[in-house]
Amino acid sequence: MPISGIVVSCRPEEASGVAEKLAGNQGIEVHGVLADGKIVAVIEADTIDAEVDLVKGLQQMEGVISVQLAYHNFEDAAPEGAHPAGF
Amino acid sequence: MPKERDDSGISRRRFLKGGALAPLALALATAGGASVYLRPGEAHGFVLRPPGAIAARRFLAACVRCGKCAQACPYHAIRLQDRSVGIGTPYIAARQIPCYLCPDLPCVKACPSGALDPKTTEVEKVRMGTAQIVDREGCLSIRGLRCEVCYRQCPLIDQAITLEPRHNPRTGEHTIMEPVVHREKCVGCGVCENACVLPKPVIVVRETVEVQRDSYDF
Amino acid sequence: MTSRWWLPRRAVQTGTILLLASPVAGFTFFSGNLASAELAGVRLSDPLACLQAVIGSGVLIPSFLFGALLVTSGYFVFGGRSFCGWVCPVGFLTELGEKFSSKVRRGGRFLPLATGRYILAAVLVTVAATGVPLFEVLSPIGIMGRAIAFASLVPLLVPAAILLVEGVAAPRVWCRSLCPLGAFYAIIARFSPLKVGFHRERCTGCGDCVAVCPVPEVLEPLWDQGACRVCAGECTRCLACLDICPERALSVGFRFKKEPHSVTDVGRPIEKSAP
Amino acid sequence: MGLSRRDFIKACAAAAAFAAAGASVARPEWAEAAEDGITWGKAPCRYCGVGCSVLVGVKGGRIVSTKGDPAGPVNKGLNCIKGYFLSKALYGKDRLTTPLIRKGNRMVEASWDEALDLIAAQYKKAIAEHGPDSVALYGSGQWTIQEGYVASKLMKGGIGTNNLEPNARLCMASAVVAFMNTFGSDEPMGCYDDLDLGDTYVLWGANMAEAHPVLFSRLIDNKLKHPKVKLIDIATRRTRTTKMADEFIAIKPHGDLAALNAIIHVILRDKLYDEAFVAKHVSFKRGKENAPYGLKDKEAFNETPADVKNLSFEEYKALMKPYTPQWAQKVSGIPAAKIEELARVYGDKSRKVNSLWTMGVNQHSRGVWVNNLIYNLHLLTGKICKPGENPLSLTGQPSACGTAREVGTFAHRLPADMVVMNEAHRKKAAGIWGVPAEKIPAKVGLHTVEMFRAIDRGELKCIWIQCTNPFQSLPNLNRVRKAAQSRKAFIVVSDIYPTRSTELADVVLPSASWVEKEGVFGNTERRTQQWFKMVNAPGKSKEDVWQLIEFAKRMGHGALFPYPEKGMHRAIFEEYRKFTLGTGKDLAPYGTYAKVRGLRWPVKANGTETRWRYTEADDEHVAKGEGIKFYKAPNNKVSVWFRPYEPPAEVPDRNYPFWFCTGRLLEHWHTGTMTGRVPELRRAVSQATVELHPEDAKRLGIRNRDQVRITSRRGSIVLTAEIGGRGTPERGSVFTTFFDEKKLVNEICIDAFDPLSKEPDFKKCAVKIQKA
Repeated sequence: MPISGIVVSCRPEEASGVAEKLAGNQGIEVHGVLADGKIVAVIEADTIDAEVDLVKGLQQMEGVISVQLAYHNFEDAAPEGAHPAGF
Repeated sequence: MPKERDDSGISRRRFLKGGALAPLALALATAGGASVYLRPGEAHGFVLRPPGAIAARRFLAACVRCGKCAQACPYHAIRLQDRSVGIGTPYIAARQIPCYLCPDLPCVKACPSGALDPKTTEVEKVRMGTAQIVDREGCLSIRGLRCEVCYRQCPLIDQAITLEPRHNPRTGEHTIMEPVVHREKCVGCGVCENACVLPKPVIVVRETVEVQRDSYDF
Repeated sequence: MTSRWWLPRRAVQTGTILLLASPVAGFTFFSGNLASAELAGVRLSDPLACLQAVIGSGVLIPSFLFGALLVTSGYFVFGGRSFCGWVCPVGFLTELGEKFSSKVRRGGRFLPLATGRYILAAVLVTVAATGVPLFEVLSPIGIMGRAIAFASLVPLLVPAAILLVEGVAAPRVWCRSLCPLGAFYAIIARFSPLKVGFHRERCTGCGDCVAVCPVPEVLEPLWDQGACRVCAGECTRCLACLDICPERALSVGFRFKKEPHSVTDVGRPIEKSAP
Repeated sequence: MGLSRRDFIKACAAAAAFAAAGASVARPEWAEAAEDGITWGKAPCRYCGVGCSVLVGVKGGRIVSTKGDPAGPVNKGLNCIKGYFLSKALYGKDRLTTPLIRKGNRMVEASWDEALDLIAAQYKKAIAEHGPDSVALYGSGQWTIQEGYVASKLMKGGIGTNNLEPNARLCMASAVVAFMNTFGSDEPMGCYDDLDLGDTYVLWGANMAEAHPVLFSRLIDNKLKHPKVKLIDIATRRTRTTKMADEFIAIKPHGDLAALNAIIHVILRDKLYDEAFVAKHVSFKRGKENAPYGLKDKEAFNETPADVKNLSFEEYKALMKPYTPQWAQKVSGIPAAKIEELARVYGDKSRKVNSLWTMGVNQHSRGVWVNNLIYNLHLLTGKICKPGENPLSLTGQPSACGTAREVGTFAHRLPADMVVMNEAHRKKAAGIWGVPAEKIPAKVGLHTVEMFRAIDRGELKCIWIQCTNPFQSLPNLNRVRKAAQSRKAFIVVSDIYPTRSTELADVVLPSASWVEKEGVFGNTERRTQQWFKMVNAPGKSKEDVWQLIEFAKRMGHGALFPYPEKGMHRAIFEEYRKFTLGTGKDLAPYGTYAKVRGLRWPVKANGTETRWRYTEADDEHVAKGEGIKFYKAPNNKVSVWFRPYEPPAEVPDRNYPFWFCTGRLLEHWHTGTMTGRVPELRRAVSQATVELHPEDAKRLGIRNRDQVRITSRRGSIVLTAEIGGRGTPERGSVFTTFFDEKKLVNEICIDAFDPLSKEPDFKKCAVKIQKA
């Protein structure tokens, strides 16, 4: 299940409004709104395609300047770099 | 001259007994032998032969299994198969000890029968096999980690294996340095397979690829 | 006083094993095994292995052929199957095996000696047809050689099977009747100059020589046809008969007179004496 | 904290997003997410100075997994291959688990009390008979900040000797001195962000591709994204870095001193300098010249303020006149036209130029001078203290910056840029430590090379070595090892595995490593990173801080360390932090570091980090409107030093015709104590090899993988030849790595050192090469 960390850039004065709208969407968790108009959020979708659609949707949203992907996880199995240690 | 020897000729009874038992024994021996020898094994798949080995089928015939190539190898990289039709023939278990491509190819020089082609004199022209990255998802370098051990250990670094850098979209600010094998240069020595740090090497030597195809895609 | 040929023979047999093992100990004067070797810079090859490799692969290396011819001529001089009696580690092994098996008597006659020839023919036909060097694949001689030089122990199952079959059912069947290499050398041996001679005038007819001979058939003409030397290719020149004979009625050498037909009782040609 | 795997990924995603948004907010529970009973904690990587963050998975009291921390700002979830196998470095079969005491030729197991009592008795005896300067403590840039701080307080404030050195003396002491004499404050003004923002990178003797793997990957990404970005590799050896560089410029060993002067010559000649910047920020100086190489014992050379002559810009220009590119071509091997070109690269106002260097410049018998000259380039052209254009000295140890430099575990230093020679500094330190000011001696202690020479001379009676392996890593190793073998001093070694140093010790103490203890590291870019203890150390192993404090108690200095058992690391750090506040090296409270993936000091009043120092854009210590202000330098003016060319200590000749250079490789780290225990890394690279130029090899009849004997005036060693492999030295020079404990390559190295920084030159000496 893809999980991504995103940074949504907005004009500072519109940030809180956008954040509220974002939080209303299913699969989006808003983690914080920064003073310079950046919203930190985590999105979750069933497939990568669905996730891409979600991000595209956000980009079309009023007040949103850009959406930047900061972290992307698309694996469910062993975490990156994980290995049994010590033997 | 005494005549009372009983083993001077073959008695009828003995002959019959022998005639009945012998095929039985032979059949038993064959069955036993076959179970040991003709097990489907390495001989049926790709076997990494020493440098200069002629085509697989002819090699099996031409090799007299004398082991001189193995004795000539300074790294003890050449071992002898101990089962199936390839019994006694030399091979290289690259994961244990790869071929380090001695410039004077002592193994080829040692071969009496031409199973290792005596015309092989340049290590760069050796074609034991071709390295392949068999598990792209598993390869640490392709996952963006700075590993590339196979590349740096390759005796034909920057020729047989090169690094192809590309942007790592997952972190957004690092480079994926992907090792790419070039079939026209790879001699198949197995040093990469030996060096791979993963429990199951993701780069292994397979049959020599004569035709160059590009399976390398982003 | 009888002769003591067993001593040099055991020495040569042991020496062969030591030679095969010498690379393990780090010596460099010898490499390879009985299929092909290099001794003090001289390349030697088993002629049958060479034949199979050449037929099977179509690859011919002159030095390889030369090494095979060298070995062939050597065994021609000393009597081809002297390889079996003096050099072959399998021969050595089965001889030792006999010592531990009270049931087995020397010279058990299980299959006719001639079987080896047919096996040899079969091997060569298979090699030509399939390219699989059949005898090199199965050869217990190669297996033992590699076991000594490379400690590849799993294939030792084959010589072990031979020992088992011989010990339980068919004494000496491998060396006498089955080994194609033995059969190959037997063909050369027929014409070789070194032979065991028989001095009828000294023979008391005790039969010890026949009892000790691993291939008693070869001595039969001496009894049956009054021959004065052992002509059959199957004689391994083990010289056990010389050692055992209390009257020194047997000897070994290069020059024996041709068969004195006059002394033969029946006058049958000697050639047919070999089975 | 019961986080599910999914929550954990989400936490990572959010943390990464925060980092990308430029905010260093992180919730503590993200560091601990539970999955299959695995508890995850954050820690910086144990190896090089890059300072990657890793997540450490612990289950059943054992580390079961490590992985790059996606929230780590340096590495964003990536690692190099050493970092990937980090946990295995702790679980080698031969971990030391109990104290050992030498009985004749045998090492006998002992209790901690026996061992520590013995050490204290030996130290007391030596101090009573020969004074406090007859004992020493030799530490490490791999010490945690707490360990370094306790060591400094114990030696300088307790025992009363400055005989305290870190192995960082062998690593970046030259950079330290140059930072101090140029800027008045140690450590860089820039940070790793410059690697993303600049467009021109000049590498001076640095094989970043192997020595700073993840950072190099970041630099190359900048190059991939922006076609304008240019990477120029100036080196004596073609490396993996060369392969990815746009341009390789071969330079003769020691030629950097000439080439840099010639570049400055052209910049001055062609007026490529930034006149306004120079007028506002720069003062010109000439130091003491004709410096020795430290080859004789006790050879003293110091550049006191009395030795320094102030110059006018015109005088400086006149002094630089003779350093023409034509002259430099002869000395450095760089064509004159190329030198002119480099000058124009530095002088190009449209280019954001960064200089990067590491051991090629620092391990240099004129290392400080070369550092100075690189700063000169940036100071004359004004390419400094701006995002994307800075000089950056890369470090090699996880806390060379944090422990060796910031805490000041050198023989002449005190915490936060202070020095023992300065009375005010001593007073401040003594005040914080609660000891009388006279307690801290003003006399500079023995620097590393002299420290071990003093063992040979019989002057140093006791030495305690922690967290490093000097009997493999010191230059002219034969002398040092022979001295130790003849038991001229009482040697204590604390380590986690048997090493070439423990074999010479009288007492071997088992240490806790990395996440077996709590600690703080400081990396190249001033980033201070904290981690908690996650697993117990095996057997009776104890962390170095505990060892030092227990020893201090037995020495009668227990009162100096009144830390509570619980929260000891916090208490030590908070005490140390007092040194930093208000100095421009301000650290955040300990609790902050526990939450974040490190912060770059000076940490601002609002708790955020500083990426670029000395600039009003980012540094709180510079008022708005001041632009750039070098507030730590005298009169706020940084120094441009005139540093002439002087030849190296040993030059190839008829008998020893080759240059010899040592270095690092990606798969192993330092002396291989840790990476040598990782089977995968041993499989990848099992032994040290010697690299030769193909033409040299051909001439000598040496083929790839032949055995080659290398002989210098100091020692001889046989290595396997590597020709046309990962690195190719220039004609007339050979290169090898020093990680292999079976091959003590440092027996070859000369113990010449920089007279100012006392850092030995591991990169140049004369050898002969024979086929073995």
